[in-house]
Amino acid sequence: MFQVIREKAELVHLNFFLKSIRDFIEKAGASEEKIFDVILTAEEILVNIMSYAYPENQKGEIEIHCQILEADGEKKLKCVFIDEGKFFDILQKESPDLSAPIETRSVGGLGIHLVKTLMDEVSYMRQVDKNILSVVKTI
Amino acid sequence: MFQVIREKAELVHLNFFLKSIRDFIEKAGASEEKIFDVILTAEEILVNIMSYAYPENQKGEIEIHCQILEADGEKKLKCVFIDEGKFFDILQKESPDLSAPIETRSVGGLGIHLVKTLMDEVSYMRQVDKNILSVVKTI
Amino acid sequence: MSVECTRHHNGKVVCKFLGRIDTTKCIDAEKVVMESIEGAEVIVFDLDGVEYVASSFLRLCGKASHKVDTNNFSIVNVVPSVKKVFKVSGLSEKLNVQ
Amino acid sequence: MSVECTRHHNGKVVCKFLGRIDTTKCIDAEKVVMESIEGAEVIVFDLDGVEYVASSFLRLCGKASHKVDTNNFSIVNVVPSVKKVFKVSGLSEKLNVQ
Ligand SMILES: Nc1ncnc2c1ncn2[C@@H]1O[C@H](COP(=O)(O)OP(=O)(O)O)[C@@H](O)[C@H]1O
Ligand SMILES: Nc1ncnc2c1ncn2[C@@H]1O[C@H](COP(=O)(O)OP(=O)(O)O)[C@@H](O)[C@H]1O
Repeated sequence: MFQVIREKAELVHLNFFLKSIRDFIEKAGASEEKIFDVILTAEEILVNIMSYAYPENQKGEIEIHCQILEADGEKKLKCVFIDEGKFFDILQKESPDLSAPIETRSVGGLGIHLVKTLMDEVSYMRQVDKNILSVVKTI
Repeated sequence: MFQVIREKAELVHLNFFLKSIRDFIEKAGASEEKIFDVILTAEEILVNIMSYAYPENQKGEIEIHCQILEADGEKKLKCVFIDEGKFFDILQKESPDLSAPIETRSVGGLGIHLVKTLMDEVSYMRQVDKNILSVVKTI
Repeated sequence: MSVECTRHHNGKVVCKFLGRIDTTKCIDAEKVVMESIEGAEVIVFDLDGVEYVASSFLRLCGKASHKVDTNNFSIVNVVPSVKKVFKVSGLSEKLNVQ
Repeated sequence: MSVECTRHHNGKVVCKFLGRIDTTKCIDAEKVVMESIEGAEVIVFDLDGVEYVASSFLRLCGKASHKVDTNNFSIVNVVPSVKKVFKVSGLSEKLNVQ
Protein backbone atom coordinates (compact mmCIF):
# COMPACT_ATOMS: atom_id res chain seq x y z
CA MET A 1 0.00 0.00 0.00
CA PHE A 2 1.39 3.29 -1.12
CA GLN A 3 -0.24 6.72 -1.36
CA VAL A 4 0.92 10.19 -2.32
CA ILE A 5 -1.15 13.30 -1.82
CA ARG A 6 -0.34 16.86 -2.77
CA GLU A 7 -1.99 20.22 -2.21
CA LYS A 8 -1.12 23.83 -1.50
CA ALA A 9 0.31 24.56 1.95
CA GLU A 10 -2.76 26.43 3.10
CA LEU A 11 -4.79 25.92 6.26
CA VAL A 12 -7.97 25.46 4.20
CA HIS A 13 -6.48 22.22 2.91
CA LEU A 14 -5.53 20.83 6.35
CA ASN A 15 -8.62 18.65 6.38
CA PHE A 16 -7.92 17.22 2.95
CA PHE A 17 -4.46 16.15 4.10
CA LEU A 18 -5.58 14.74 7.44
CA LYS A 19 -8.61 12.97 6.02
CA SER A 20 -6.44 11.38 3.31
CA ILE A 21 -3.95 10.09 5.86
CA ARG A 22 -6.74 8.80 8.11
CA ASP A 23 -8.42 7.03 5.16
CA PHE A 24 -5.10 5.41 4.26
CA ILE A 25 -4.26 4.08 7.73
CA GLU A 26 -7.82 2.94 8.27
CA LYS A 27 -7.48 0.82 5.15
CA ALA A 28 -4.27 -0.55 6.66
CA GLY A 29 -6.30 -1.62 9.68
CA ALA A 30 -4.74 0.61 12.37
CA SER A 31 -6.47 0.92 15.76
CA GLU A 32 -8.15 4.16 16.83
CA GLU A 33 -5.32 4.79 19.31
CA LYS A 34 -2.63 4.58 16.62
CA ILE A 35 -4.73 6.69 14.27
CA PHE A 36 -4.99 9.34 17.00
CA ASP A 37 -1.20 9.55 17.36
CA VAL A 38 -0.61 9.65 13.60
CA ILE A 39 -3.25 12.29 12.95
CA LEU A 40 -2.01 14.50 15.79
CA THR A 41 1.55 14.17 14.49
CA ALA A 42 0.50 14.96 10.93
CA GLU A 43 -1.53 17.95 12.08
CA GLU A 44 1.43 19.41 14.00
CA ILE A 45 3.82 18.93 11.07
CA LEU A 46 1.35 20.27 8.51
CA VAL A 47 0.33 23.33 10.50
CA ASN A 48 4.01 24.17 10.97
CA ILE A 49 4.76 23.89 7.26
CA MET A 50 1.64 25.94 6.47
CA SER A 51 2.68 28.58 9.01
CA TYR A 52 6.44 28.83 8.66
CA ALA A 53 7.83 27.17 5.53
CA TYR A 54 6.65 29.56 2.84
CA PRO A 55 6.36 33.36 2.74
CA GLU A 56 2.82 34.68 3.16
CA ASN A 57 0.99 34.95 -0.21
CA GLN A 58 3.53 32.66 -1.84
CA LYS A 59 2.47 29.36 -0.35
CA GLY A 60 3.97 26.40 -2.20
CA GLU A 61 2.83 22.81 -1.91
CA ILE A 62 3.08 19.95 0.53
CA GLU A 63 3.46 16.38 -0.66
CA ILE A 64 2.93 13.44 1.66
CA HIS A 65 4.00 9.88 0.87
CA CYS A 66 2.50 7.17 3.04
CA GLN A 67 3.46 3.55 2.93
CA ILE A 68 2.81 0.38 4.89
CA LEU A 69 5.94 -1.64 5.57
CA GLU A 70 5.49 -5.20 6.74
CA ALA A 71 8.34 -7.15 8.36
CA ASP A 72 8.57 -9.81 11.07
CA GLY A 73 4.79 -9.84 11.40
CA GLU A 74 4.88 -6.13 12.28
CA LYS A 75 3.09 -3.44 10.32
CA LYS A 76 4.70 -0.03 10.19
CA LEU A 77 3.37 3.18 8.75
CA LYS A 78 5.94 5.45 7.15
CA CYS A 79 4.92 8.96 6.18
CA VAL A 80 7.20 11.42 4.42
CA PHE A 81 6.35 15.14 4.43
CA ILE A 82 7.95 17.14 1.64
CA ASP A 83 7.90 20.90 1.17
CA GLU A 84 9.97 23.37 -0.84
CA GLY A 85 10.03 26.00 1.84
CA LYS A 86 12.92 27.36 3.84
CA PHE A 87 15.39 24.97 5.47
CA PHE A 88 14.07 23.65 8.78
CA ASP A 89 15.49 20.63 10.60
CA ILE A 90 13.04 19.42 13.22
CA LEU A 91 15.79 17.31 14.85
CA GLN A 92 17.93 20.34 15.60
CA LYS A 93 15.06 21.95 17.51
CA GLU A 94 15.48 21.41 21.23
CA SER A 95 12.55 20.08 23.17
CA PRO A 96 10.89 22.57 25.51
CA ASP A 97 11.81 22.31 29.20
CA LEU A 98 8.75 20.39 30.34
CA SER A 99 9.73 20.68 34.01
CA ALA A 100 9.85 24.48 34.07
CA PRO A 101 7.01 26.08 36.03
CA ILE A 102 4.24 27.09 33.67
CA GLU A 103 4.42 30.76 34.69
CA THR A 104 7.99 31.14 33.40
CA ARG A 105 7.62 28.81 30.46
CA SER A 106 6.61 29.91 27.01
CA VAL A 107 3.85 27.69 25.73
CA GLY A 108 5.35 27.07 22.27
CA GLY A 109 7.46 24.18 21.04
CA LEU A 110 4.94 21.56 22.06
CA GLY A 111 4.07 20.58 18.50
CA ILE A 112 7.52 19.29 17.65
CA HIS A 113 7.79 17.67 21.08
CA LEU A 114 4.56 15.75 20.41
CA VAL A 115 5.82 14.59 17.01
CA LYS A 116 9.05 13.23 18.51
CA THR A 117 7.19 11.61 21.42
CA LEU A 118 4.36 9.97 19.50
CA MET A 119 6.40 8.53 16.62
CA ASP A 120 8.86 5.61 16.83
CA GLU A 121 11.32 7.22 14.40
CA VAL A 122 11.73 10.74 13.06
CA SER A 123 14.33 11.65 10.46
CA TYR A 124 15.12 14.75 8.44
CA MET A 125 16.91 15.27 5.15
CA ARG A 126 17.53 18.39 3.08
CA GLN A 127 17.54 17.68 -0.63
CA VAL A 128 18.47 20.58 -2.91
CA ASP A 129 15.48 22.85 -2.15
CA LYS A 130 13.27 20.35 -0.35
CA ASN A 131 12.64 19.61 3.33
CA ILE A 132 12.06 15.86 3.67
CA LEU A 133 10.72 14.81 7.05
CA SER A 134 10.01 11.10 7.63
CA VAL A 135 8.15 9.56 10.53
CA VAL A 136 7.61 5.88 11.24
CA LYS A 137 5.23 4.23 13.66
CA THR A 138 4.26 0.62 14.30
CA ILE A 139 0.54 0.34 13.81
CA MET B 1 -6.24 18.05 -4.73
CA PHE B 2 -3.91 15.39 -6.02
CA GLN B 3 -3.49 11.76 -5.00
CA VAL B 4 -1.37 8.87 -6.18
CA ILE B 5 -1.84 5.30 -5.03
CA ARG B 6 0.19 2.24 -5.90
CA GLU B 7 -0.12 -1.46 -5.20
CA LYS B 8 0.44 -4.81 -6.83
CA ALA B 9 -1.93 -5.70 -9.68
CA GLU B 10 -3.67 -8.44 -7.71
CA LEU B 11 -7.38 -8.91 -7.13
CA VAL B 12 -6.85 -8.92 -3.35
CA HIS B 13 -5.92 -5.24 -3.64
CA LEU B 14 -8.96 -4.23 -5.70
CA ASN B 15 -10.68 -2.90 -2.61
CA PHE B 16 -7.68 -0.82 -1.57
CA PHE B 17 -7.68 0.86 -4.98
CA LEU B 18 -11.43 1.40 -5.15
CA LYS B 19 -11.73 2.62 -1.56
CA SER B 20 -8.87 5.07 -2.14
CA ILE B 21 -10.53 6.51 -5.22
CA ARG B 22 -13.90 6.71 -3.47
CA ASP B 23 -12.32 8.47 -0.46
CA PHE B 24 -10.66 10.97 -2.79
CA ILE B 25 -13.76 11.89 -4.78
CA GLU B 26 -15.87 12.03 -1.65
CA LYS B 27 -13.45 14.66 -0.31
CA ALA B 28 -13.93 16.50 -3.61
CA GLY B 29 -17.65 16.54 -2.90
CA ALA B 30 -18.94 14.38 -5.76
CA SER B 31 -22.54 13.14 -5.70
CA GLU B 32 -23.35 9.46 -5.15
CA GLU B 33 -24.36 9.15 -8.80
CA LYS B 34 -20.99 10.42 -10.06
CA ILE B 35 -19.17 8.27 -7.52
CA PHE B 36 -21.05 5.23 -8.84
CA ASP B 37 -19.91 5.88 -12.41
CA VAL B 38 -16.31 6.52 -11.40
CA ILE B 39 -16.06 3.45 -9.16
CA LEU B 40 -17.62 1.20 -11.80
CA THR B 41 -15.20 2.57 -14.41
CA ALA B 42 -12.22 2.13 -12.10
CA GLU B 43 -13.28 -1.40 -11.23
CA GLU B 44 -13.53 -2.39 -14.90
CA ILE B 45 -10.13 -0.90 -15.74
CA LEU B 46 -8.44 -2.37 -12.67
CA VAL B 47 -9.87 -5.86 -13.07
CA ASN B 48 -8.72 -5.86 -16.69
CA ILE B 49 -5.18 -4.82 -15.77
CA MET B 50 -5.13 -7.40 -12.97
CA SER B 51 -6.40 -10.09 -15.37
CA TYR B 52 -4.62 -9.37 -18.61
CA ALA B 53 -1.69 -6.96 -18.30
CA TYR B 54 0.87 -9.09 -16.49
CA PRO B 55 1.74 -12.79 -16.79
CA GLU B 56 0.36 -14.98 -14.00
CA ASN B 57 2.76 -15.17 -11.00
CA GLN B 58 4.62 -12.10 -12.24
CA LYS B 59 2.09 -9.42 -11.39
CA GLY B 60 3.60 -5.94 -11.50
CA GLU B 61 2.05 -2.82 -10.03
CA ILE B 62 -0.73 -0.40 -10.83
CA GLU B 63 -0.39 3.29 -10.11
CA ILE B 64 -3.39 5.61 -10.15
CA HIS B 65 -3.12 9.39 -10.21
CA CYS B 66 -6.29 11.29 -9.37
CA GLN B 67 -6.71 15.00 -9.61
CA ILE B 68 -9.46 17.58 -9.36
CA LEU B 69 -9.39 20.14 -12.14
CA GLU B 70 -11.46 23.27 -11.67
CA ALA B 71 -12.30 25.54 -14.61
CA ASP B 72 -15.28 27.73 -15.53
CA GLY B 73 -17.01 26.82 -12.29
CA GLU B 74 -16.88 23.15 -13.30
CA LYS B 75 -15.14 20.46 -11.31
CA LYS B 76 -13.60 17.58 -13.21
CA LEU B 77 -12.03 14.44 -11.92
CA LYS B 78 -9.08 13.13 -13.90
CA CYS B 79 -7.75 9.67 -13.13
CA VAL B 80 -4.73 8.14 -14.81
CA PHE B 81 -4.16 4.38 -14.64
CA ILE B 82 -0.58 3.28 -15.21
CA ASP B 83 0.73 -0.25 -15.56
CA GLU B 84 3.92 -1.79 -16.96
CA GLY B 85 2.16 -4.74 -18.54
CA LYS B 86 1.80 -5.65 -22.18
CA PHE B 87 0.69 -3.03 -24.69
CA PHE B 88 -3.09 -2.60 -24.69
CA ASP B 89 -4.91 0.34 -26.25
CA ILE B 90 -8.46 0.51 -24.98
CA LEU B 91 -9.39 2.93 -27.79
CA GLN B 92 -8.54 0.41 -30.48
CA LYS B 93 -10.93 -2.10 -28.95
CA GLU B 94 -14.22 -2.08 -30.81
CA SER B 95 -17.40 -1.79 -28.78
CA PRO B 96 -19.50 -4.94 -28.68
CA ASP B 97 -22.53 -5.04 -30.98
CA LEU B 98 -25.17 -4.11 -28.43
CA SER B 99 -28.01 -4.72 -30.87
CA ALA B 100 -27.09 -8.34 -31.60
CA PRO B 101 -29.50 -10.86 -30.12
CA ILE B 102 -28.19 -12.12 -26.83
CA GLU B 103 -28.18 -15.75 -27.99
CA THR B 104 -25.57 -15.04 -30.70
CA ARG B 105 -23.64 -12.45 -28.76
CA SER B 106 -20.66 -13.23 -26.61
CA VAL B 107 -21.10 -11.57 -23.25
CA GLY B 108 -17.60 -10.08 -23.04
CA GLY B 109 -16.41 -6.63 -23.98
CA LEU B 110 -18.91 -4.87 -21.75
CA GLY B 111 -16.28 -3.58 -19.32
CA ILE B 112 -14.54 -1.39 -21.86
CA HIS B 113 -17.90 -0.31 -23.27
CA LEU B 114 -18.97 0.85 -19.80
CA VAL B 115 -15.73 2.81 -19.33
CA LYS B 116 -16.20 4.64 -22.63
CA THR B 117 -19.89 5.30 -21.94
CA LEU B 118 -19.64 6.49 -18.35
CA MET B 119 -16.64 8.81 -18.76
CA ASP B 120 -16.61 12.15 -20.58
CA GLU B 121 -13.14 11.59 -22.02
CA VAL B 122 -10.92 8.53 -22.37
CA SER B 123 -7.39 8.67 -23.74
CA TYR B 124 -4.54 6.22 -24.10
CA MET B 125 -0.80 6.68 -24.40
CA ARG B 126 2.05 4.16 -24.58
CA GLN B 127 5.20 5.44 -22.91
CA VAL B 128 8.29 3.23 -23.25
CA ASP B 129 7.03 0.24 -21.27
CA LYS B 130 3.98 1.81 -19.65
CA ASN B 131 0.27 1.80 -20.51
CA ILE B 132 -1.15 5.18 -19.54
CA LEU B 133 -4.93 5.34 -19.58
CA SER B 134 -6.62 8.61 -18.63
CA VAL B 135 -10.28 9.18 -17.94
CA VAL B 136 -12.01 12.47 -17.19
CA LYS B 137 -15.47 13.09 -15.81
CA THR B 138 -17.27 16.22 -14.65
CA ILE B 139 -18.32 15.67 -11.06
CA MET C 1 -22.87 -9.56 -0.98
CA SER C 2 -25.07 -12.61 -0.47
CA VAL C 3 -27.28 -14.66 -2.76
CA GLU C 4 -30.04 -17.13 -1.96
CA CYS C 5 -31.69 -19.22 -4.66
CA THR C 6 -35.08 -20.84 -4.04
CA ARG C 7 -36.53 -23.50 -6.36
CA HIS C 8 -40.32 -23.57 -6.68
CA HIS C 9 -42.23 -26.72 -7.71
CA ASN C 10 -43.33 -25.19 -11.02
CA GLY C 11 -39.71 -25.12 -12.27
CA LYS C 12 -39.15 -21.50 -11.30
CA VAL C 13 -35.91 -20.50 -9.55
CA VAL C 14 -35.69 -17.14 -7.78
CA CYS C 15 -32.22 -15.84 -6.81
CA LYS C 16 -32.27 -13.01 -4.30
CA PHE C 17 -29.11 -10.92 -4.26
CA LEU C 18 -28.15 -8.54 -1.48
CA GLY C 19 -25.40 -5.93 -1.22
CA ARG C 20 -22.78 -4.68 -3.68
CA ILE C 21 -22.00 -7.11 -6.49
CA ASP C 22 -18.42 -6.23 -7.37
CA THR C 23 -16.08 -8.42 -9.43
CA THR C 24 -14.65 -10.48 -6.58
CA LYS C 25 -18.06 -11.06 -4.99
CA CYS C 26 -19.48 -12.02 -8.36
CA ILE C 27 -16.74 -14.59 -8.98
CA ASP C 28 -17.56 -16.14 -5.60
CA ALA C 29 -21.30 -16.21 -6.33
CA GLU C 30 -21.11 -17.50 -9.91
CA LYS C 31 -20.70 -21.19 -9.11
CA VAL C 32 -23.56 -21.40 -6.62
CA VAL C 33 -25.89 -19.44 -8.90
CA MET C 34 -25.15 -21.53 -12.00
CA GLU C 35 -25.65 -24.73 -10.01
CA SER C 36 -28.89 -23.51 -8.48
CA ILE C 37 -30.51 -22.61 -11.80
CA GLU C 38 -29.53 -25.87 -13.51
CA GLY C 39 -32.65 -27.39 -15.12
CA ALA C 40 -34.89 -24.43 -14.24
CA GLU C 41 -37.64 -23.40 -16.65
CA VAL C 42 -38.09 -19.88 -15.38
CA ILE C 43 -35.33 -17.80 -13.76
CA VAL C 44 -35.85 -14.60 -11.76
CA PHE C 45 -32.98 -12.53 -10.36
CA ASP C 46 -34.27 -10.34 -7.53
CA LEU C 47 -31.95 -7.33 -7.01
CA ASP C 48 -33.87 -5.69 -4.18
CA GLY C 49 -31.10 -4.28 -1.96
CA VAL C 50 -28.41 -4.30 -4.66
CA GLU C 51 -27.09 -0.83 -5.28
CA TYR C 52 -24.00 -1.62 -7.36
CA VAL C 53 -23.06 -4.15 -10.04
CA ALA C 54 -19.84 -4.55 -12.03
CA SER C 55 -19.75 -5.87 -15.60
CA SER C 56 -18.92 -9.37 -14.34
CA PHE C 57 -22.49 -9.51 -13.02
CA LEU C 58 -23.87 -8.52 -16.42
CA ARG C 59 -21.88 -11.41 -17.82
CA LEU C 60 -23.35 -13.74 -15.23
CA CYS C 61 -26.87 -12.56 -16.11
CA GLY C 62 -26.19 -13.17 -19.79
CA LYS C 63 -24.88 -16.64 -19.08
CA ALA C 64 -27.83 -17.48 -16.82
CA SER C 65 -30.36 -16.19 -19.36
CA HIS C 66 -29.03 -18.68 -21.92
CA LYS C 67 -30.27 -21.52 -19.70
CA VAL C 68 -33.96 -20.82 -20.39
CA ASP C 69 -36.18 -19.68 -23.25
CA THR C 70 -36.22 -15.95 -23.98
CA ASN C 71 -38.87 -14.25 -21.84
CA ASN C 72 -38.44 -16.88 -19.16
CA PHE C 73 -35.51 -14.92 -17.68
CA SER C 74 -36.13 -11.68 -15.84
CA ILE C 75 -34.48 -9.33 -13.37
CA VAL C 76 -36.74 -7.57 -10.86
CA ASN C 77 -36.59 -4.86 -8.20
CA VAL C 78 -33.70 -3.03 -9.85
CA VAL C 79 -32.74 0.37 -8.39
CA PRO C 80 -32.19 3.24 -10.89
CA SER C 81 -28.37 3.31 -10.61
CA VAL C 82 -28.14 -0.39 -11.47
CA LYS C 83 -30.85 -0.08 -14.14
CA LYS C 84 -28.60 2.42 -15.89
CA VAL C 85 -25.77 -0.11 -16.10
CA PHE C 86 -28.03 -2.65 -17.85
CA LYS C 87 -29.35 0.09 -20.10
CA VAL C 88 -26.01 1.47 -21.33
CA SER C 89 -24.90 -2.13 -21.89
CA GLY C 90 -27.91 -2.69 -24.18
CA LEU C 91 -29.18 -5.50 -21.98
CA SER C 92 -32.36 -4.03 -20.45
CA GLU C 93 -34.76 -5.59 -22.89
CA LYS C 94 -32.90 -8.79 -23.61
CA LEU C 95 -32.72 -9.59 -19.92
CA ASN C 96 -36.22 -8.28 -19.11
CA VAL C 97 -34.91 -5.84 -16.53
CA GLN C 98 -37.88 -4.56 -14.53
CA MET D 1 -16.26 21.86 17.69
CA SER D 2 -18.28 24.16 19.92
CA VAL D 3 -17.55 25.97 23.19
CA GLU D 4 -19.91 27.53 25.71
CA CYS D 5 -18.62 29.56 28.66
CA THR D 6 -20.83 30.19 31.69
CA ARG D 7 -19.94 32.76 34.36
CA HIS D 8 -21.10 31.95 37.89
CA HIS D 9 -21.65 34.69 40.53
CA ASN D 10 -18.72 33.47 42.65
CA GLY D 11 -16.24 34.48 39.93
CA LYS D 12 -16.01 30.99 38.44
CA VAL D 13 -16.14 30.53 34.67
CA VAL D 14 -16.82 27.10 33.20
CA CYS D 15 -16.08 26.54 29.49
CA LYS D 16 -17.66 23.41 28.03
CA PHE D 17 -15.99 22.16 24.85
CA LEU D 18 -17.55 19.70 22.46
CA GLY D 19 -16.12 17.81 19.48
CA ARG D 20 -12.64 17.62 17.94
CA ILE D 21 -10.40 20.57 18.81
CA ASP D 22 -8.06 20.74 15.83
CA THR D 23 -5.87 23.72 14.95
CA THR D 24 -8.37 25.60 12.82
CA LYS D 25 -11.22 25.09 15.29
CA CYS D 26 -8.97 26.20 18.13
CA ILE D 27 -8.01 29.40 16.32
CA ASP D 28 -11.72 30.18 15.90
CA ALA D 29 -12.48 29.45 19.56
CA GLU D 30 -9.53 31.30 21.08
CA LYS D 31 -10.98 34.80 20.98
CA VAL D 32 -14.33 33.91 22.54
CA VAL D 33 -12.69 31.83 25.26
CA MET D 34 -10.15 34.50 26.22
CA GLU D 35 -12.91 37.15 26.35
CA SER D 36 -15.19 34.93 28.42
CA ILE D 37 -12.61 34.21 31.11
CA GLU D 38 -11.51 37.84 31.47
CA GLY D 39 -11.60 38.79 35.16
CA ALA D 40 -12.51 35.28 36.34
CA GLU D 41 -11.14 34.00 39.64
CA VAL D 42 -11.59 30.31 38.94
CA ILE D 43 -11.50 28.75 35.48
CA VAL D 44 -12.71 25.25 34.60
CA PHE D 45 -12.38 23.74 31.12
CA ASP D 46 -14.86 20.88 30.73
CA LEU D 47 -13.73 18.49 27.98
CA ASP D 48 -16.60 16.04 28.25
CA GLY D 49 -17.19 14.98 24.65
CA VAL D 50 -13.78 16.08 23.34
CA GLU D 51 -11.92 13.13 21.87
CA TYR D 52 -9.07 14.97 20.10
CA VAL D 53 -6.92 18.05 20.79
CA ALA D 54 -4.03 19.53 18.79
CA SER D 55 -1.11 21.37 20.41
CA SER D 56 -2.77 24.71 19.71
CA PHE D 57 -5.32 23.79 22.37
CA LEU D 58 -2.55 23.04 24.88
CA ARG D 59 -1.25 26.51 24.14
CA LEU D 60 -4.70 27.98 24.72
CA CYS D 61 -4.94 26.15 28.05
CA GLY D 62 -1.53 27.47 29.09
CA LYS D 63 -2.52 31.00 28.17
CA ALA D 64 -5.86 30.73 29.98
CA SER D 65 -4.22 29.30 33.11
CA HIS D 66 -2.04 32.41 33.38
CA LYS D 67 -5.18 34.48 34.02
CA VAL D 68 -5.79 33.03 37.49
CA ASP D 69 -3.79 31.84 40.49
CA THR D 70 -2.22 28.38 40.25
CA ASN D 71 -4.75 25.77 41.46
CA ASN D 72 -7.61 27.98 40.36
CA PHE D 73 -7.36 26.57 36.83
CA SER D 74 -8.45 23.03 36.08
CA ILE D 75 -9.48 20.78 33.22
CA VAL D 76 -12.14 18.16 33.90
CA ASN D 77 -13.82 15.18 32.23
CA VAL D 78 -10.81 14.38 30.05
CA VAL D 79 -10.94 11.14 28.05
CA PRO D 80 -7.81 8.90 28.14
CA SER D 81 -6.62 9.70 24.60
CA VAL D 82 -6.65 13.44 25.34
CA LYS D 83 -5.19 12.92 28.82
CA LYS D 84 -2.19 11.32 27.15
CA VAL D 85 -1.55 14.47 25.08
CA PHE D 86 -1.45 16.62 28.24
CA LYS D 87 0.75 14.04 29.94
CA VAL D 88 3.42 13.72 27.25
CA SER D 89 3.49 17.52 27.08
CA GLY D 90 4.29 17.70 30.79
CA LEU D 91 1.15 19.74 31.47
CA SER D 92 -1.06 17.34 33.43
CA GLU D 93 -0.15 18.61 36.85
CA LYS D 94 0.43 22.25 35.99
CA LEU D 95 -2.99 22.50 34.42
CA ASN D 96 -4.72 20.26 37.00
CA VAL D 97 -5.96 17.83 34.38
CA GLN D 98 -8.55 15.56 36.00
N1 LIG E 1 8.36 23.81 8.88
C1 LIG E 1 8.94 24.78 9.61
N2 LIG E 1 9.68 25.73 9.00
C2 LIG E 1 10.27 26.71 9.70
N3 LIG E 1 10.18 26.82 11.05
C3 LIG E 1 9.46 25.91 11.73
C4 LIG E 1 8.81 24.85 11.04
N4 LIG E 1 8.19 24.09 11.97
C5 LIG E 1 8.44 24.64 13.17
N5 LIG E 1 9.22 25.75 13.05
C6 LIG E 1 9.71 26.60 14.17
O1 LIG E 1 9.76 25.78 15.34
C7 LIG E 1 8.99 26.39 16.39
C8 LIG E 1 8.36 25.34 17.28
O2 LIG E 1 7.32 24.67 16.59
P1 LIG E 1 6.21 23.89 17.41
O3 LIG E 1 6.89 22.90 18.30
O4 LIG E 1 5.23 23.29 16.45
O5 LIG E 1 5.50 24.95 18.32
P2 LIG E 1 4.71 26.27 17.89
O6 LIG E 1 4.36 26.14 16.45
O7 LIG E 1 3.55 26.20 18.80
O8 LIG E 1 5.65 27.39 18.20
C9 LIG E 1 8.00 27.28 15.68
O9 LIG E 1 7.59 28.34 16.49
C10 LIG E 1 8.79 27.75 14.46
O10 LIG E 1 9.61 28.85 14.79
N1 LIG F 1 -5.27 -4.10 -19.66
C1 LIG F 1 -5.49 -5.02 -20.62
N2 LIG F 1 -4.42 -5.66 -21.18
C2 LIG F 1 -4.61 -6.58 -22.17
N3 LIG F 1 -5.83 -6.93 -22.67
C3 LIG F 1 -6.91 -6.32 -22.17
C4 LIG F 1 -6.81 -5.34 -21.13
N4 LIG F 1 -8.05 -4.90 -20.84
C5 LIG F 1 -8.90 -5.57 -21.66
N5 LIG F 1 -8.23 -6.42 -22.47
C6 LIG F 1 -8.83 -7.28 -23.50
O1 LIG F 1 -10.06 -6.70 -23.92
C7 LIG F 1 -11.15 -7.62 -23.76
C8 LIG F 1 -12.45 -6.88 -23.40
O2 LIG F 1 -12.38 -6.40 -22.07
P1 LIG F 1 -13.70 -6.02 -21.28
O3 LIG F 1 -14.50 -5.08 -22.11
O4 LIG F 1 -13.36 -5.56 -19.93
O5 LIG F 1 -14.53 -7.38 -21.19
P2 LIG F 1 -14.13 -8.76 -20.52
O6 LIG F 1 -12.99 -8.50 -19.59
O7 LIG F 1 -15.39 -9.12 -19.86
O8 LIG F 1 -13.77 -9.65 -21.66
C9 LIG F 1 -10.68 -8.62 -22.73
O9 LIG F 1 -11.31 -9.86 -22.86
C10 LIG F 1 -9.18 -8.70 -23.01
O10 LIG F 1 -8.91 -9.59 -24.02
